[in-house]
Amino acid sequence: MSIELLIWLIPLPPALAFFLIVLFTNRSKALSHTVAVGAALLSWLGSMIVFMRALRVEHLGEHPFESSVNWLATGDTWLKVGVLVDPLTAATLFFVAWTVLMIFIYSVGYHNYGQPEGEHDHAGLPPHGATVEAHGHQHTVPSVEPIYSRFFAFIGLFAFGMFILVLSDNLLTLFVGWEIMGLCSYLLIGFWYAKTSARDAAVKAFMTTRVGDVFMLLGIVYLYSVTGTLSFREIFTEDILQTLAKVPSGFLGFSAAGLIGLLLFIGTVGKSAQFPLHVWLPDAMEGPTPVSAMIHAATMVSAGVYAVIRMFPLLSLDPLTMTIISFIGAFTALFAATIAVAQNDIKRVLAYSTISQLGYMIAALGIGAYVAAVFHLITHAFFKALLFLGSGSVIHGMEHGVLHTGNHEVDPQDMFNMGGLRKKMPITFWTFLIGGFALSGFPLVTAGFWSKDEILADAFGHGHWWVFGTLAIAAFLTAFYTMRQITLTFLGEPRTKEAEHAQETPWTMTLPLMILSVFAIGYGWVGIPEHFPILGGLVPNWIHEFVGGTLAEHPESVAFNWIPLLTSLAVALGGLIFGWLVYRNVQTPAEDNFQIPLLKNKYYFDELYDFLFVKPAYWFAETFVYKWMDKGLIDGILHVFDPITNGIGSFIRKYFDLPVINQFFGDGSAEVTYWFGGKLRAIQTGRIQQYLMYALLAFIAIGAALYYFLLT
Amino acid sequence: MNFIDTHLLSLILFFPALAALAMLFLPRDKNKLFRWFAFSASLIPLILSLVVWFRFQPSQPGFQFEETYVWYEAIGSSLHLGVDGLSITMVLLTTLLTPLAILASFGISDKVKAFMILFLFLETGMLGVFMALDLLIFFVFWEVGLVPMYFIINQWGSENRNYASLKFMIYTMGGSLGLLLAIQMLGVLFGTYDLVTLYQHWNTLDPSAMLFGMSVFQVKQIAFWAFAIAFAIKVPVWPFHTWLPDAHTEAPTAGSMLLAGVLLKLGAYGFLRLILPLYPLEAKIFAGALALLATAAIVFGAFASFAQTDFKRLVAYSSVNHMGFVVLGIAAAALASGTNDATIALNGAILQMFNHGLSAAGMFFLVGVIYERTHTRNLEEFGGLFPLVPIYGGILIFTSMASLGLPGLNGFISEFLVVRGTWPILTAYTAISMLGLLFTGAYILKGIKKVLHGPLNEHWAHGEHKLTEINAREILIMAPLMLLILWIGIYPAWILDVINKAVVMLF
Amino acid sequence: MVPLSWYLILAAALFSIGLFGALSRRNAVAILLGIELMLNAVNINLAAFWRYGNVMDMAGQVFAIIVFAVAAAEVAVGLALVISVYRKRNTVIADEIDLMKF
Amino acid sequence: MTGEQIIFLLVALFTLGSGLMVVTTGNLIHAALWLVSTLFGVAVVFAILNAGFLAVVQVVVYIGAIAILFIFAVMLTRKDMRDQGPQVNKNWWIGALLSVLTFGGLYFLLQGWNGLSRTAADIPSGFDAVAELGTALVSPDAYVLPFEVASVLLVAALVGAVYVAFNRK
Repeated sequence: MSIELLIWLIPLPPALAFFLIVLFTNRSKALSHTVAVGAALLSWLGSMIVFMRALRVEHLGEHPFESSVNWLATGDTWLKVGVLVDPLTAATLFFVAWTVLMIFIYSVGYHNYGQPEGEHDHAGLPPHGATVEAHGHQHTVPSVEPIYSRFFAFIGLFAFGMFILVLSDNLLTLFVGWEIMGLCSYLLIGFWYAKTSARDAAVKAFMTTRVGDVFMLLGIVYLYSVTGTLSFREIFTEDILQTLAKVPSGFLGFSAAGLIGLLLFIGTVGKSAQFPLHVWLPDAMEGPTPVSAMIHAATMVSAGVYAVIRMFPLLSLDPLTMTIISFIGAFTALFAATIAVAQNDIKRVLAYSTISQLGYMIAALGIGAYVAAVFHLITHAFFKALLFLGSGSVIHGMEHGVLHTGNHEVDPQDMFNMGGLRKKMPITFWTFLIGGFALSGFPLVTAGFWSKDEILADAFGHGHWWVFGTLAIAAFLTAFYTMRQITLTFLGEPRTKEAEHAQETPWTMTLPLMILSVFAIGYGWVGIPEHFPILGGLVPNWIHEFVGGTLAEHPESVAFNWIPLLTSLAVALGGLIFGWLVYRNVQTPAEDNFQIPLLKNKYYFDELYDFLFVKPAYWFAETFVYKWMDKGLIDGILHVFDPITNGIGSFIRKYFDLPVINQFFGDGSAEVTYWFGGKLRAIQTGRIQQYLMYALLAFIAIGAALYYFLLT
Repeated sequence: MNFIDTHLLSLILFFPALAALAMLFLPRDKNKLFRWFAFSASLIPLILSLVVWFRFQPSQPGFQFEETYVWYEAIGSSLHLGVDGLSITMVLLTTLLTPLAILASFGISDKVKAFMILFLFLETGMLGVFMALDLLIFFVFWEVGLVPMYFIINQWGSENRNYASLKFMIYTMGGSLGLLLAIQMLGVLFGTYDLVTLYQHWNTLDPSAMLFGMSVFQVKQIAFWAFAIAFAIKVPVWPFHTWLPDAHTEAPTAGSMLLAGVLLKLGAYGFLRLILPLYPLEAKIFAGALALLATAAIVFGAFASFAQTDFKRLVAYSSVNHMGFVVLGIAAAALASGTNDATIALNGAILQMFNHGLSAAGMFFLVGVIYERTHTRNLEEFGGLFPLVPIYGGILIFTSMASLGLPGLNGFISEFLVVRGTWPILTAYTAISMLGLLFTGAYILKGIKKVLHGPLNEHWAHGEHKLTEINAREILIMAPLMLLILWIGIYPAWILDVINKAVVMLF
Repeated sequence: MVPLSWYLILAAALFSIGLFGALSRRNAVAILLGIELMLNAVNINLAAFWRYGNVMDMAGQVFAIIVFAVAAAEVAVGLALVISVYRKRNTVIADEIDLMKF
Repeated sequence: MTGEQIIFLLVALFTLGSGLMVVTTGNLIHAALWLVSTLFGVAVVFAILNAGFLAVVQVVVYIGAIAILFIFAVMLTRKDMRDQGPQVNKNWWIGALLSVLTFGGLYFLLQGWNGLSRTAADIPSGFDAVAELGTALVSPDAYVLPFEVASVLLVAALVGAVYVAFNRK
């Protein structure tokens, strides 16, 4: 099998799994998840083969694996679509395949989503509650979605979208995968669709990302119009890039490249939940936990960053665009971190931390730190997937406790209901700790440290002082809230009975956690800067060499400097210690000094958007467009024709038809005839001879008249 | 076989009408017979048009399968039929949707015979417009399609059907009036109604000549607007669109399917077949206005759809929104005819016509399915139906996503092409129309949200109101639509190639 | 030789007499008798015109023959009617058979 | 005044006189008999006109069949023969007036016609009027069609008469 064919085949198994499950195996739970995991395994296998092959190719950047087919006829030419594996793709494919596979396996363990199965949970039953018996109690649980298979179908499609996105050689199919994931996130966030909150979160996620998508579509279209191609390899040639940089766009002094870049970047803002389109991501926690991991770590939000990385040669052409990108990234990093500090829901903290970390990557790109962004994207994918799956494991364990006590008032996701779980769930604790330390950038041993450090070093090295400062503060906050989370969840003593009865989760859930934690530690070592004291040079800086090869000009690694390193060490360790100090004794939310309403309510963005966009949109649609314009104005004008024509009609009827036509001509002639008839009927005697006489008289008279008038 | 070979188009065109006449002689009150008879009668044109499709040579310029018969010699009108890449797709769409619509109306038990006869006549009317190469014939079929639809709405519609059918009829007739006059004018000027001849004569008219006491320029402008308004009403372009929600909402399911699936395409087809070739200059002058109206249709259509509480009305307004893209593409092509951008825009517009035919018909059918069971279209009365009807829900989401323009399904391809084509030509309008695209998502999601998602409305869960799952016949109707939606979405080249070649040769 | 006018005048006179009979007699049978006279008058004319016109053209005689046939038919049907009416209404007075009036 | 003219005048007077008796006599049997004599007079007129076949048919068909039929009819409706009321209706004078007017009108019209005093040409020798008539009646280029129609008429009359007069009791 040629490598190109294999690349084409990588995305297919999950898509096939989707159709198989939807069409055939949906009645069988075991078969469905087997199909899905099997598909993920196949894709993983293919990805690994491709990755290994890619490693062996020298100068993969110049000679990537590629293959394309005709897709859209456009006049004399065709828009081609195809696959491309260059170093960036290979690196992304690696982490995507791993995380996807882990999440799939984990999902099987997450079986029934922490709810016990009840006898009422049959397919087709409305999911509005089932009574189950577990641990000697009768429980009414918010019903388990009976269509278990659906979940695996959706995540299969989701994985398909991600593989498409990563492997595509052009913006259009990238966008296709992008949108397929959007659909899947919509379906999965709204997985428990019977819950109003889940339903609304799904719509919110879809609509918010669609705002970005619409701009991105414009960007694609603009790019396509100017260059006549959407293929990355064709766009990123010197000629086209130079033209793009020179052509003015006629919009606020942007060059064409700048405006295209900005439009594409807005798509990323939506997809990767950057400020100001970040509002959907925390709400997306309504979905099942594996989905949260899928969306937040492995696939969807990464896709946004991946797209920006992919388009980096184009984006970097316009300094203004780059400034905007770095500003938004840095701002989001800090902004989301501050919100995360005040959240009590274990998954929400992670959600905001995701936004914040994505801001890091975006900011890194904005300052031109290409490799650092890729590095952080990959490490983040691993440790954030680990954290999400770990939090899912925690929730799963907590729900076990909830079922044990039967007290459904207790929210199994609220960190203040936990505490002391390290003894109950040791594997979860240790893996979560690894993930959390990686997120915080715990020095030297965690992957997060190396990637984050590289971003800070880049920011410092290129003189972006304010970016450096902002990110450093954000890093401190990250370490702080991570420690807060770990402390509240695992350390101390159980604060509730439910926490006391929490249980370790089955192996299908813990195994992915362990595998991911290996990456959360080990993946950092592939990107240790060469000039790093002591460690530098022990392991080659593979990530820099490999991923850097994607770009035409191999990026220079920044010179080593102690200031960013020390800052990095300080903020990470400082945050962790400070977090532990503050929270080790906190027992209730009231004792938490960081529960500031402004942060707690996410700076009131939901309310603001509701007031600024949602309500006006409803008003505009319902009142202005429909009621006033369509029903009022247009139909109003139309309905004026009715009385006018009716008026003319009835006027003519009243003053002409009725008196003149009907009464005078119509009824009049009838009356005259009737009168004459009445007079004349006397001659109708019924006597044949009289008739004969009349006829004869008339004959003679007419004959005489004819003779008189004609013949004489 | 030779007869069939040489008379393919007229067979496709008149077979439904003949079948309808034959139906008159069927015994009374045999509803099952009527249904199957009409269904099988509508399959024949489908098979024949597939034959035409496969024998069609996309690379060959001009019209193919041409047939000419004497019709009205005294005024120079003949029954001239023919197809090119533009009309063949529309013919295929019509012959595909009609059997499905007939299959969809198997549930009708009232005056079945009349209903089926009207449907078959309707098919002839629609096909005639797409095949006609003679202006008068074009107009005749244009009107022929109108009458059955009026009765279908008026006799089998829901509560407000009188208002809706009258509005539909008067609106369309109002447009046809100018169209007829303009056609007459062309006929009087050149002594022929033959399109192929007119294409040549009309544009080589001496610009300094005086016609009817006016300059050629003025005459052409007047005729242009007469054509344009007639087609704009049919499409419909904002602000001529208000007949559409009423008619679509009140029509029976199958009626809505064809109304949205094919009848709207007649207007767009008119733009492509008559206005662009006959009035290139005028179209260029007024393209800006047309684009403005199209953008208004896209944006306001989306918003109005979003504002609905009636499921069917929501879908109806989505047609305004989607057809806006068709007109936008046409406007762009008119403004910059001959350029590659214009070709792409037209490709998109024509493909959008086809795609909208599939997805809108599907959507209306799905609304009909649920309406048949619940007897309500009010979104507020649904809610959480997904667990009751998982298959239906899946199909609804699939079709909705096609309508939304999800990449991977057909709607995206055509919308992308339209936007790509219009962007360099009408940048501002394209950018504004994105607002409509955004709200396309909003109303589609609103529909899904209100019908399938959320807490279950217990009313439909038990007893006599218990909602039943979509049945095999209904799945059979959706299956070809969904297959095509997916097929075009994944690999559009098979149809786009035909369209593209036609567009390159025509414009 | 007898001039043509004599025959014509004879026919006219016979016709007028028949006409008077048809118009004035009360008895339906008598009316039919008057009609017979009128038919004979016509026959005289036909024969006279044959004789005084082209003798080779037999049209006059042929039509006279046909008039015979018509007369026979007329009498047969007429008398049958009279008898039928007589059976039903017990009268043959024309004035009394006046059902078809206003 | 030639002999022929004298004969003609006598016959004419006889015919007209009989005709008058037909329409004026009170007794219907008498009227029918007077009709016979009128018809006989007409037959003589035919004979004078050299229309021998017509004369024979007149005697055979008219007198022999039609007149007899009348007499039967009169006898079948016999009750009225004994009616002593007037045999003419009360409008008889109008009838008389109209008859006179008709005769006057015809006479007046004849006066203005120039062919009135035409005399008959001699019958060509060897001309067989009866044979000619026969040929004319059955010849396809002459009068076979009217002849056939007449026969159909007779059949129809026959059937009709039977049907109308048929006594269903």
